[in-house]
Order: sequence, then C-alpha cells, then structure tokens
Amino acid sequence: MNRLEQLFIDKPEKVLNIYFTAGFPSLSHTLPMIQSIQDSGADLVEVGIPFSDPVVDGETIQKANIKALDNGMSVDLLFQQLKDLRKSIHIPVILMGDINPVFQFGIERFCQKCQEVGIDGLILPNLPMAEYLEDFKDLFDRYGLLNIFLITPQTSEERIREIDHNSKGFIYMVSSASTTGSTSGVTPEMKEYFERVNAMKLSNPRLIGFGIKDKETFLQASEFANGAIIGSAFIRAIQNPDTAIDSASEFIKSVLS
Amino acid sequence: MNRLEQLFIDKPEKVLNIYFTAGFPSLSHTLPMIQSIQDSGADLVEVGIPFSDPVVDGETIQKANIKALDNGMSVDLLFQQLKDLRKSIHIPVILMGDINPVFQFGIERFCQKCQEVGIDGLILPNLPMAEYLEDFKDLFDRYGLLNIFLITPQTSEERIREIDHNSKGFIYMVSSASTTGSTSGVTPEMKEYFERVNAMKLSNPRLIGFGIKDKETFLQASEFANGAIIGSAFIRAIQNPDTAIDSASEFIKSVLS
Amino acid sequence: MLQIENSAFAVDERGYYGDFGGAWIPEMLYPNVEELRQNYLQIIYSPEFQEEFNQLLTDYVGRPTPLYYANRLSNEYKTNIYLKREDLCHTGAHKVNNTIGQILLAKRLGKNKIVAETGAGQHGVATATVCALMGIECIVYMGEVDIERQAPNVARMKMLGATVMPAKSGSRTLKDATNEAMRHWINNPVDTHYIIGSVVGPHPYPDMVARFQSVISEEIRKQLFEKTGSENPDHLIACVGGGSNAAGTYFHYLDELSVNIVAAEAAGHGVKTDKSAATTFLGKEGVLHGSKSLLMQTIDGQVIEPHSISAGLDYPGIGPMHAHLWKTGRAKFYAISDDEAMQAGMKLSKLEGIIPAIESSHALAALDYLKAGSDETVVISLSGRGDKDLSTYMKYL
Amino acid sequence: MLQIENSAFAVDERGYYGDFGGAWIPEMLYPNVEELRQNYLQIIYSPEFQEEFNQLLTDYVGRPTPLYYANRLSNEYKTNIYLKREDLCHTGAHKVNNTIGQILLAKRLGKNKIVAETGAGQHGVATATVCALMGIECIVYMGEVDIERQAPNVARMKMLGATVMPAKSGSRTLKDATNEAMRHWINNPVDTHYIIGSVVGPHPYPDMVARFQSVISEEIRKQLFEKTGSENPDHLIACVGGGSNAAGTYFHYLDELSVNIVAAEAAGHGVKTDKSAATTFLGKEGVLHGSKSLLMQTIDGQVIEPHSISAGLDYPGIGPMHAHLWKTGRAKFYAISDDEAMQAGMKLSKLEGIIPAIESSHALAALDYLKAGSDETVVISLSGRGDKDLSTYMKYL
Ligand SMILES: Cc1ncc(COP(=O)(O)O)c(C=O)c1O
Ligand SMILES: Cc1ncc(COP(=O)(O)O)c(C=O)c1O
Repeated sequence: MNRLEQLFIDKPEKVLNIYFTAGFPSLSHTLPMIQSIQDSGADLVEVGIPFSDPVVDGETIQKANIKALDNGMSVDLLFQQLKDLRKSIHIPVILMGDINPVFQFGIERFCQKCQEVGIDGLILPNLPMAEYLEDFKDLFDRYGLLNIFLITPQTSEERIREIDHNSKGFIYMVSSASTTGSTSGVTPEMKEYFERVNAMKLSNPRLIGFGIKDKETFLQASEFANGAIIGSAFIRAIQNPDTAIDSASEFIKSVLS
Repeated sequence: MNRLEQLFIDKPEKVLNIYFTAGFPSLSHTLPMIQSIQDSGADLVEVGIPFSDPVVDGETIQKANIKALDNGMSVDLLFQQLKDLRKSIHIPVILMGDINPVFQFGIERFCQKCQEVGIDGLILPNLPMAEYLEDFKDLFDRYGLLNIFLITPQTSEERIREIDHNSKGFIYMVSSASTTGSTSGVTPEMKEYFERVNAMKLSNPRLIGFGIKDKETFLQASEFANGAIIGSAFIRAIQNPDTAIDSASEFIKSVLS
Repeated sequence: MLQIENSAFAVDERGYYGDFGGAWIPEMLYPNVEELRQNYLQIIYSPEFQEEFNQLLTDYVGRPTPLYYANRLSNEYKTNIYLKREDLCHTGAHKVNNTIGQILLAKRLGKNKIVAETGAGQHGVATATVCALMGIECIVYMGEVDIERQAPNVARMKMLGATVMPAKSGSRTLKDATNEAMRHWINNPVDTHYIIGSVVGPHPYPDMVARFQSVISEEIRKQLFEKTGSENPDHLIACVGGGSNAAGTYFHYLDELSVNIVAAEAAGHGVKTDKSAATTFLGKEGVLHGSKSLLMQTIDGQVIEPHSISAGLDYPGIGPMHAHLWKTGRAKFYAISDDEAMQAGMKLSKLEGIIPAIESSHALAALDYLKAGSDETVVISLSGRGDKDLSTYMKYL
Repeated sequence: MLQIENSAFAVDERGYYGDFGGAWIPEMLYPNVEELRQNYLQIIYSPEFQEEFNQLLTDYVGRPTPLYYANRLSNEYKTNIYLKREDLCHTGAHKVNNTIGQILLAKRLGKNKIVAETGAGQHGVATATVCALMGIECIVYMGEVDIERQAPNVARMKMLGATVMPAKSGSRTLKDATNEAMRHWINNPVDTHYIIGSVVGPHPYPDMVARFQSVISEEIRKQLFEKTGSENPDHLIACVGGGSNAAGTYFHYLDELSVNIVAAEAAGHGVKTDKSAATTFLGKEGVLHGSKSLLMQTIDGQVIEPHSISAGLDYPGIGPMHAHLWKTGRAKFYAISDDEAMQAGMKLSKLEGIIPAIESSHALAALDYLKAGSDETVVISLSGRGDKDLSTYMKYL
C-alpha cells in the first residue's frame, strides 16, 4: 500500500503536511530539509518543484521558486538529490509543481524517477482532471503515484464528488479563493465551506491548505478535516540558509507543541 | 501739390527713402530721427507704426516693432509726437503699418490726424486694392493722402497696370519675393524683373525696397528705378538708443557718399 | 461633398460673411490667393476631384465617422446626446478632412511644397500626413510653447518626414505660428501652397475649409435621420478655435433655424481675467491673418496674447463666418474655462470610455449651460481625441 | 459576426487545435472557465448579443475599418498592398473588438468586475475603455518595464478610471502581467471576469477571442471583393504576439488554401541571440497560462524571458491556434528583428502618412521577405497606430 494511504489509516486526524520548495533556501537543502521535517514530527512532506511562472502561488512561494531556480534547481537535479531519499525518510513524500517542467522532463521518465526515489504522490495544480483521466492516470497508476486534486469553496458539489471518485490519498482543500500565502485565518465563510464538505462524507481524507500558518490555525483547520498543509509560513521561517534546518525544526515543533 | 509728387518732379532719380519704426529705439526718438534723416540728405522718410503681428516684416523690423510697443508707442502717441512735424521737416513723410491699429484708431480720424500733422502718404500693406478703391480712396483723397501700392516679381503685368492706374506718388517695388530684411543684393532674377517693369513705362515713379542695405545696393537699385528704400539695414544701424541719432546720420551719409 | 447655395450665411461674392471676411493680404500673397480664389470652386466640385477626395475620406481617413449615442452621458444630463466621432479620423481629429482637400487642390495647382501653421499639432500632423501620402515636402510652423505642450504631435510630424519650425515670437503659440507660416509663404510664393488649418485667413480660405469640413454635417444629417427619424437635432455644439470643426458641424444646418447652434469658446482662466481666448466675449472687429473678423486686441489695435489650456483654441481671433454667426445671433456662444473643459473631458472619459481632445472638451462643457430637455436631441462635435493631451490631463487627475 | 463551422483549423470539442490548446488551469479557475465554456457560443451568437455587439462596433469602435490601397508602398514593393486599418479603431488597435465582445459577455454572466493583463497597453486601454462604457470596475496588470515604455497608455487607463497594477516579477513584461492577472482572478473568482487580450489562455478563450476578432477577415473579404472582384488575396500578413489580430485576419481564410497566410513574429535582436521573442523559431511544446502551445523555455521547462522592442509582441508563447497553423504548415512564419520592424514603421510613415504600432511594423517588414508578384494582392493587418510608440521611434529617427 502506498505510504500516503497508509498514513491516513494510521493517523486519521491532525495530519501535518509541510510544503517547501526544492533547493530552497540553498541548493543543498532539499534532502536535509525533508529529514528535519520528518524528525520534527510532521506527517507528510510536499516538495515543490520550482517554476519560473507559478500561477497558484503567492509572493512568498514565488520568491522561493526564483531563489531555488537561481540556486540551480531543476527536475533532473531534484531526482539526483532524492536518490537516497528512502534510506532515511519513511514519511510519505509528494512532489508539487507546474506541469510544464514535468512535460519537458518527459512524463513517463518523470513517473519512473518518482518511483525509483520513492515518491508517493503528485500535486500538479494545472493538470486538469479531464486531461489527467485521459492521458496521465494510467501512467501514474503504473508507477504507483497518487494524483492529488484540489477543491476550493467554488467547486460545485457535483465536481467534488467526481474528484472524490477519481482521488486516492487525499483531497487538497484550498481554504479560500486565493493564491497561497494569504493569512486571514479561519473565517466564518471558510467554516461554512468546511462544514459543507464535511457533510458530504467523501471517501477520501482531506487536508486543508492555504492560510494555515501556526499552531492555532492548524488546530482550527484540523477540526474540519484530517489535517492541514503549511507552506508560505514555513517558507518564511526558513529564509536564512545558515539556520534553515534549525528554524524548520523549531517551526514545526511550535505547531505541534 | 502733395510733397511726394513734388519730390519726384524735382528729383526723378536716386531718391533715398529711409524707413524706421516710430518710437524706436527709444520712445522719444521719433521726431529727432526724422530730423536726422532729413538733415543727412535722405529724400523721403517712411515712419513705421509698430504692430504686434507684422506679417510682411522680417526679424529685424519685427523686433523693432516689439521694442517700440514695449516703449509705449501707439497711433495716438505717434500723432502727438508728430504734432510739430512740419515746423522743421520739409521732406515728404509717409506712414507705414498694418491696417488693424488704423482701424482701431478710426479710419477717418486717422486720415484727419495725418493731414493735421502733415503726412503725405500711406503704405498699408494689408489693405488690398479692392478694399481701398471701395472704402478708402475717397477718404484718403479728401485728406490729401497718397496710397502707395506694392508690386512684387509675381505681380502680373495686368495687375501692375491696374496698380499704376490707381497710384499716386510712387509704386513700391518689392525687390524679391520675401519679407523685409533679406540681404541677397541684386540678383539676375531681380534685374530681369526690374527691367521688365521698366519696359512697361508706368506713369508713376518707382522705388525699390527689400534688400537694399548700403551704398552699393542703393546705386544698383537706382539704376532700375527712381530710387530705393532702406529699412532693416537702417534699423540695424540705430539699435543703440544712446548713439541712434548719430548712427542714423552716419549711415545715410555712407549711402549717399 | 454636397454644395449649398443661397444660404443666408454663406460667403458672398466679395469674400464676406456680412461684415466679416475679405482678403486683407499684402501684395506678395495676392497672386497665390487670387489663383486659389479663381479656381477653388471649379476644382473641388469637379467630378474627378470629388472622386479622389471621397475615396481618400473613405479608405484613408475612415469616413463616415460614427454618430454615437452616448448613453451614460445622456443619463447624466437627462437628455439625448449624440457624439460625432471626428476623434476616430485618421490622425485623430477633423483636421485631416481639410488637409486631404487642400493637398489635392495643391497638386492640381501644380504646387510641390506645403507650408502650414499648427497650434495643438493636429493640423500639423494632418498636413504632414497628407504630404507624406503625396510625397510632397512639408514645413510646419509651431509656437515654441505649443511644441512643448503638444510634444507627441511634434514627434509624429517628424516621423512623417515634415520639418517642424519653432515660432519664437510673441506668445509663441498658434497666432505666431500663423505669422511665420504666412511669412514663409511670402518668401516662397511660386511653388508653395499654404494649407491653413481652420476657417481663418484671407478669402477663399474660410469658405474652402468650411466646404471641406462640411462632410461632417452632411454625415450628421444622414446618420441622425437613420437614428431618430429626423435630420435635425435641437442643439448642435462645437468648440471654436479658428472654427473649422464648428463650420463643418454647422454647415448644412445654418439655414435650419430650428436648430440651436452653439459655439464653445475657450475662456482660459475666465473672461474677466487677462488669461483668456474667448474672442466673441473679449474681441472687437479687426484684421488679422488676412481677414476682418473679431479679434482680441488692445485699444491701440495690438493683438492680445490669448490664453487657453487647449493649444488648438489658444488663438485671439475666430473665423469670419463665426463672427457673422455671432453678430447675427444665429449661433449662441459660451465661454468655457480651462477647469470646466478639463472636468468635462474627464467626465466623458469615465462615463463613455472616450478621452476627448481638450479642444473638444470645451464643447462638452457647454452641456452644463445648455439645459437641454429630456425629449431633446443634442449633437456634439467630438473634434479630436485626447492622446496628445494626456500630460495636461494627468495634472488634473 | 459570421459563424464558421467544420473548419480544419477550428477548435475541437475538447478545446484543441490539433495538439495545442486545452484548459490547463488550476481548480480555482475551473468554475469560471467552465461557466464560460458552457455559455460563450450560445451567448455570443444570440441575436440580442449580436445586435448590441454590432451596434457598438459600428457606432463606438468605428467599424468597418477601411481596407486601404497603399499606393506608394505598393510601388515601392512592386505589388498591390492593401492595409486593413485596425489602427482607426477607437483606442487605436484591434484589441477593442475583443474587449467589446467580452464586456458584453461578462455583463450577461453577471460579473461586475474586470481584470486584465496588458503588454503594449493597448489591451489595457481597450479594457479600461469598455469598462468605463459599462460603468464596471477595472483592474489592469502591466509589467513594470512596459509601464515605462508605454507611458501614454498608462495615462489613458488612468483617465478612463482603471487601476493599473504593476507586475514586478520576472521580466516585468506581458508574461508577468498575465501571471498576476490570473492570480488576481484566482483570488476573486466570483464576481470578476478576466478579459484576456489575445488568443491565448485556457479554452474557450482562444476560440472566443478569435471569433470576436473574426470581424476583421469578414470585412476584408467583402471589401477586397468590392475593390478587386475577388474575396481572396494572394498573401495575408499579420503580426503574432499572442495572435489575436492574426487570428481575426486569418479567420475566414483558413480553409481558403490558395491564400498564403503569413505570420510575423518578433525576433528581437535576432533568433540566434538570447534577446528574442520568436516563439515558433525558438519554442517547444509547453504549457503556460492555461494552454498547451509553443513556448520559449529552457531544457528544464522554465519559461525564457523574451525580448522584443514591441511590448505587444514581447511574449514567450503564441496562441494554440497559431501553433497549429505553424505545425500544419498552413501559415508561414517570419522572424522580424527590432531593427527591421523599426525601418518598416518609418517607411510606412514616410510613404503613406500612417504611423503604425511597432507590433504592426513587424507585419509590414515581412514584405521584404515575401517577394510578392506585381500581379499579386497582399493584405496586411495594420493592427494598431503608433502613437504609443513615438518615444521608441524617435530613438531610431
Ligand atoms: C481636436 C481639435 N479640435 C478643435 C480644434 C480647433 O480648431 P477649429 O476651431 O478650427 O476646429 C483643434 C485645433 O488644433 C483641434 O486639434
Ligand atoms: C497594435 C497591436 N498589434 C498587435 C498586438 C499583439 O497582440 P496580438 O498578437 O494578440 O494581436 C498588440 C498587443 O498589444 C498591439 O497593441
């Protein structure tokens, strides 16, 4: 069984998923950062593949993307860095990124590499469901990769059901209509949306992302789903390359304290 | 008989007509300048009424116009300054200027004043012949004012004859197609034009103006007509208010030397 | 181009509109102006000229320009406002209607050089444009002040291959550019045609320019009839600098006495200040640039330097036709201040998505005085677009 | 607006032109894009929409724009050149054909806010214009570099009441403005419509924009027939940034295989330098801004920052329809350098009195490669006027 699926069986609540950008803040940080995230107690790690023109990302992650690219990060290099991932990392790892660098790498080659290094799932926000089902699903299945879909407050009930039907692992609930990095906390509208989705009794676990930034918001979100994802707030905490690993650990511990 | 007509009877050749702007270079120069011009031996003086937007004038005279206006010159003031003109001036005096200040002064009042102070003729370049004949001639005649017409190299033979027919005093031959102040001397084209007009045997005397600037050009022009008019070159010579009267005299003497 | 005859407001045999007009020119210009006078009607109403003129207006200028019902502006003023979209003409103003006509005329008169004056630069651009089109040398005089405040148009003239000559005398605006252009013509009488940009200058210029611009009212009549069932609006508004867009807008309506003809003049800082260009309010009869008309002048007959925020209206006179319309009461004149014009221009931009030339904004501002009824129809000449005026507008934003 | 069906080059059911197109969008945009997809054809071909659209194109935009026989340019190239005068459209470029269509659509979808990206500022102005016309709030994203080099258009947007937001990331040009506009839409999904300015973006944008722009080729067919007796030119040239003026120019000719379809791309300093925007020469298949097309990118799939002297062509991709025309060989692509474009723009100004947008100058420069015969007919899309580009042109004068 895929590590992701196993995770939610073992721990159906308060799952903490940490996002960071590969090659950030320094090129050499990718694997040590995953290690630190695991060691600090997070349940799941989402490694961003940097892209020059990320549309769903807010300013913090955009800047991390640019820094990582300036550092020399690429898909090719990422797989080299993750070669020995599974020697020390046992939590699920998913890759997240724009579809274009994946295209250029070659889809099948990409999947193969993912399997080789031990990736469990993919979040490709601009891979639409229709294209996924038609051209990607078989490949992903063949290489044991779960495709994670997003839903937003504007996603219709019908489409949520469709997404649930086509999902494995978990569903990524975008907390509000926004790019990453907004910091409004859990508003009444979000609550309404979380409860609405809750009431749908989906077959997949759900993690809430966008706007989760600390212990308080993590716990709030966890009330309505199986856990939450922290991205921008984490990136902000690890800006300094000299102290990034310690800062990562501190940050995660403060969320889980 | 009008002084102008008498002049050309008395002196049918090498008539020197000097133009200057009233109130230039200083406001008080008008009458002393006429005196100096007469005393230096010129035969005829043409006093310019300054206008803010003189179209036929080149830069030198434009600037003299502006200086004179800045000095406070006006039609009204001019007539005051010329009140005692005929106490000391016996050569013909003509006024030259744009029609608009004359209009504003009142045409009949203007003619009256001219007669009072002893003006012999008028050059109003933008008073067209048709308007003159219709609305101005009777008045001018009544006040003993001769209207001086211009002809240019482009004036047709037919129109020259018409102008000659309607002229008294003299005809102002503009030497070349130009505003005042051009300094090219007598070119072959001008010669051709002068000779062409000569051959027409007009009933009026002719003075050549525009481009006459010194003894040489004055004598050249005088070969083809009854004399010539010097304007811009004279204005250039009398720029300095402190020495203007002496400079005027010097200039004219050098032309007549 | 439709001809009209026997109008009470047309020019007479002698080149006059009532007391105004004529050809008060020095002898140096007589041959050129006389040649024009003798030939212009015959040439411009020849079928071959008409064909070329109309074809260029259609294919090159983009005529007919629309008559646009301005919905939101109409709501604002509780009346029915149509904008005659001269701003959509090639080069951005009505000026090109005239320059197309004159360049075709100049060709037929055998002229191979063109001189022009310009204020806002629109006439200069329109002249440079038709000269490029015909491969004819072009010199444009423009006041130094205007060169500064209408910089984009200076660049356009240069792109089009014209020589822009700064007029450095007087107020260094339109009046002075006109002086210089006339002097240039005096100095180059044989092969040069002077393309005057408005219904000013010696006869036959005012009449000739008005006829070329009359395509505007010819179109309005047809378009308004299609839209409302009537050829005639209740009110017809145009701004008057020299008055060419106004002449074109009024042309076929002059004898339709039911049409209230409205002219917007530039009051500058106000008619009670010494910074104004509202000729009918401040002017007296006088002669400038070859015609007798109304003229802002001192008691001594010196021309007063006008002021308007709009370079195209910054002129101390108006065309003789307009002086006549004023004197006979056929047209009603309003003096629009700089500020009123700027506000009107910004209002149109925000309500209709059309940025008018500041000149045209004066016409729009007249709406505030007009008090047109909710069942009435108003046609406004939107003489040009405001691209040239952006830096001035920005100061007001 | 004529519909065409069963074209080999039309978009398919899935939103693809051959291999290119689709809707590669994040889930956040799905509801908006899906709503559009389901409704656009039905809305835009409804008689009531068509009436309002056509009326605005006529009375507000000034359509039909002329098809002008450029006599002196034709002599220069020893062929027969017609210019489709989109430069005469209100606001100065073809862009407004699309924004009029989209604003009417947005109203019918109940949206009351508009966001747009802009490069040259023409699309931004055209969007701000229709928003003013309809009284709808408008935000336009524009790269900081473009804000600088197309300053007049920034001023115009402000005059029209739009908010101009600087895009400060990446090359700070069109691509980055598009990123920001998309992010804005993601953040404001409910009452905002995103008016994309070219035939790019997720399906149905490319098809929708092409249909709104197809009025260009619809008019060309009719006008060319009137002038030459044939609907079809031998050559049809347009510049391609995203490709909207090209799409509109080609639309009704795509299946007329006798018509040689020519696209001019911006080569910048040259396709062999790292300062270029010639996508078909330098790009590979990729996904950007919601569709799969050709894209200038590194071996790692990072988008390459393009360069063109023309802000409107300074984009690393092209619309999927054009990628398909390129791949099938239906259109022939030329890469036009900055210098070639500038020379062509100056040539048109001097020969015909028309100052083209630098974008359009790229299309004109293709004449040098075309070698059209003396009995052949060439139609060029003059997509916009050069007023916005004067400061750039002045540097070349
Ligand atoms: C747009 C526009 N409107 C009006 C005018 C004023 O000229 P006229 O009164 O001759 O129409 C100008 C002059 O430059 C102009 O550019
Ligand atoms: C005048 C003009 N032409 C062409 C373009 C390029 O856009 P497209 O390729 O969509 O026609 C632009 C873009 O701003 C433009 O302003």
